[in-house]
Amino acid sequence: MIWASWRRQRAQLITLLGMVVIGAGVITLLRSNMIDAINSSQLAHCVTQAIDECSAPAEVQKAFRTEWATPFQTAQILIIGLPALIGVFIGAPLFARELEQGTHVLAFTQSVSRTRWMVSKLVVALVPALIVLIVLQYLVWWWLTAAGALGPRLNGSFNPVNFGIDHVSPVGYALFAFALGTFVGVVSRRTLVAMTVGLGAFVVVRFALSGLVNDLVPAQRREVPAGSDVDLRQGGGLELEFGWLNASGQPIPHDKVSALIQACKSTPSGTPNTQEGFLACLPQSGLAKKYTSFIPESQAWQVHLVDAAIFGGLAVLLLVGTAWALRRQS
Amino acid sequence: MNSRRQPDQALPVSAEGLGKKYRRGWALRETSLVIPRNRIVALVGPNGAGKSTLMGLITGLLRPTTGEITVFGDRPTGKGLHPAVSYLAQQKPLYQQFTVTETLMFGARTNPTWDQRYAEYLIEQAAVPVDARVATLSGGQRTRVALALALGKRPNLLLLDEPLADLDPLARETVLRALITEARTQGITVVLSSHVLAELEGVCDHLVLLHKGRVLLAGDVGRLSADGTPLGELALNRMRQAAQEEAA
Amino acid sequence: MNPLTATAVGKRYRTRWAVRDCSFAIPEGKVVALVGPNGAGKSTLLRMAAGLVRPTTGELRTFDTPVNGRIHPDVSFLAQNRSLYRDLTVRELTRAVAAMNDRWSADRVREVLGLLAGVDYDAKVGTLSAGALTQVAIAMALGRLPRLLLLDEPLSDLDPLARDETLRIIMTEVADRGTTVVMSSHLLSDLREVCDHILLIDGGRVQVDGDIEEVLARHRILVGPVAEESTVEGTLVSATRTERQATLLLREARPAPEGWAGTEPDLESLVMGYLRASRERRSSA
Amino acid sequence: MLTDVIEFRIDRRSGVSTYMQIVQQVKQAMRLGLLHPGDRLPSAREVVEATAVNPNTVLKAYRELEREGLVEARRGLGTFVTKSLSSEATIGDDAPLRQELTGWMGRAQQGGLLVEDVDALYSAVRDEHYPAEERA
Repeated sequence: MIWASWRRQRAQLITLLGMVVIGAGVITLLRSNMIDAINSSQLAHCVTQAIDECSAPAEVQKAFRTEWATPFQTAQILIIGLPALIGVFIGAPLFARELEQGTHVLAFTQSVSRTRWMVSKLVVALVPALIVLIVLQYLVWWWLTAAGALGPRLNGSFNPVNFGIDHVSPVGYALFAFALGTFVGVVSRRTLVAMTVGLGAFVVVRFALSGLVNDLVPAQRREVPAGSDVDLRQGGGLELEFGWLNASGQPIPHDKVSALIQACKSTPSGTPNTQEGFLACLPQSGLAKKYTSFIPESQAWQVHLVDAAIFGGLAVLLLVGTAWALRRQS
Repeated sequence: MNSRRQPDQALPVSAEGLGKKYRRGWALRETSLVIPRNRIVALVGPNGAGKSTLMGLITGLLRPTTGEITVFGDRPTGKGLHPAVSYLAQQKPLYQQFTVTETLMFGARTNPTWDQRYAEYLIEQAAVPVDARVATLSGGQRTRVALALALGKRPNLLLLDEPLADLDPLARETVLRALITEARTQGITVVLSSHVLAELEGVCDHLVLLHKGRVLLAGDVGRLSADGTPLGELALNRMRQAAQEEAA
Repeated sequence: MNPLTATAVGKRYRTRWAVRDCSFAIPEGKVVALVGPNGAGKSTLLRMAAGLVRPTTGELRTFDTPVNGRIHPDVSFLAQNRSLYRDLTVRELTRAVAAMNDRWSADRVREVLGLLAGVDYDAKVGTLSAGALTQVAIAMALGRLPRLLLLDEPLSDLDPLARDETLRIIMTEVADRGTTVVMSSHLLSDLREVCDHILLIDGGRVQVDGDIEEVLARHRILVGPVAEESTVEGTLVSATRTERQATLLLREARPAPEGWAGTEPDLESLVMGYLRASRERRSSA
Repeated sequence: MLTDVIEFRIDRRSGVSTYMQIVQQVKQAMRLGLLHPGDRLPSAREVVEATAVNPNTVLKAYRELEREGLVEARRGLGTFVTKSLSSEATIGDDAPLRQELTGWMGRAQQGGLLVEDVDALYSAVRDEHYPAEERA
């Protein structure tokens, strides 16, 4: 049974293998070229250090970034797009093509159960796709890490693009896209419909649910007195909420806050206020404290896990739906 | 070219040394044959014998690799069907979402020689509801609509590729009878291919038997089976013989 | 134990009943001709027996086991569209189908494919002619060593030689293993030699069910003057009339009255008579 | 291994049922001395391989022949001819009755009789000599 599924998926699997081989070659080459470029421009120490501590001339840094922006973006888009491609080209046709051509009848009239048939097809299609995704994701990570602060990593883990290509998130998206493709395929019984509808639905759901994860991870809260000039978001992280509290610790509505801040920007006489005057004015107007709730950079892995769990859970539901639809398929 | 102006004087089909080669090999080889006027021709042979290729060459959908073919004295150009020829492909391609009336309208728009009255008459004869969608018609009815579309053009030569496949026995008989009536009364030459020789018995008066791209047997049925051998048996025996010769 | 029984089986697609209130029992070892007009529900019936379609009402049993969305291990089905993996070679297809079966006879498949004139094991299934495609599909069906063989239009799109070959393969199977065969076909001339049981359905209902010889013996074709049609006794199935002459197909006919010639119908005229009746019913409905 | 002694030819257009054709052809072969007692009739499978008819029909025909006491089915071995229908009068090309008929036929042909005439003449004379029930 596995052999039969493998034989039918052979062309796709060979394509995937080709992608990995080419991807690995290209990325390795790009990475070594990039390291050469970093060394020859004497930017090596800027890789590990924060941007303001990098002593290299600004124009050298800028030149490097400009030169490498496109390759970096391409690699990121590849990993962002790969789940969608898996859904469209592997998930959607998997059953739709059989139903469309009527070849499911062949399998359904042999002694294997429909469930076993489905599982073997799923496994043969999905496992190699996931392996390819993980390998490419790792290669891209390996390359981007070598660029460090000179590359897209500078934007932090919570940058939407960085988040989408890190940790287990791509696997979650791929599972979801794949399951969505198969489900739409079984329900519509049309390959082309499954491919287009599956892609559309994936894109919509992927972005609609991208914010959801932030509410599901415990955030940290930090408060500082209004007068102090401390940066609330130390070392990046994802800010979820920011606002002002009054003396009794109640949040103050945003429109009121902006009115009060506006008022403090000028002295009672109408001249622009000094920085000290401004800071002193704030507690007097009732703006006692600033607060923020955020997810620190160090907790990014939790966010990834929850994110993957959401999409993985949806994938499982869709696969159950696929199995159900196949069982009552005629 | 005199014959161009007077198609009535020329033979419906005349082929000389006709051959067609695809990448996979010869589909038709050194075929020389003549189809006389006002005949009902059975084009028979096993799958892959070259029946569809021959039809394609007659319609001009295919270009010959070797030899020459003329249809009413003209050489098929490959640019379109000869105005005097109608062709009904095996799948009976019709627009599923069209109603019967719309299908006839389509025929009228695409054929300069369209005879709407005649087409409507054929539909009426077939008792097909004119406002029904093609998709909802039965196999037999669909064939009748396709036939009306092909005949509405008022052809002198009608080519039918497996017109009776997937029809039930009664529908076969009815379609065949309608076809013969029209061919006889309108003086149309009909070439029809079929696997089922038994049903062509007594219908066709001319036989072309193809096998592996060659003509095994061609000619007037009365002459071919002068000893009263049924057409089907005649063809089957000849085909068996060819297969045996090949094996030997 | 009957290989196939149907009890009040019905199948509705949206608003249309493809099969309705269909009951019959196929005796073991018979070769059954499943005939009827286009759209009579023959394919639906076979697909239901193969577990591909669930009946809306009633129940189908194969070897006394209800068909419940799953084909019985002793049943093989040949689908009308032949449903084979066309991108595989014949050899690969054989291997793939073998892998999907618990019981499989590679020898049987090789034997059946060997009967084919020069089938190339390394040819892609999709490149085979329609005849070879059907024969490969039948070989796959026989590889399961079935005791009931369901064939949906096994002879359509076969040329005469291939039809003869195909029927020979099927009949050899019957001779060797006593397999029960149910086959739907429009080609009555080919069914006559090979079938011994007829199941004629129309509008999804069983019209005729029984041993062909017995069924034929129960019917009479009477030819006589139109004006004296009322003198004929028996159940009229259908009739064709010219100005003067009437040809009647009758069930349970009494001896022909004076002036009428009576003969036993052959299979073809019997089926045609019922099809004619069906068309009249439909056009009057 | 036994080789086939006779081969059945099924005429699909004769209107005679397949099983009757087999019965008649066996009897015919026995009359003409082509089948002798002890000969094995082709098995159902052999017939099927040659002519694509239903094996049940073949078996039914053999049962009918067995009922008439002409053949005998031996379990696992096949069906064997047990009786002889041929006689001195019918066997071989030089049987006296046959030679007489050959002579008659030659004269008929010389006399310009058509096939239909010969058939009509033959059946008329036959019907005079053989009662109707025997002919059926």
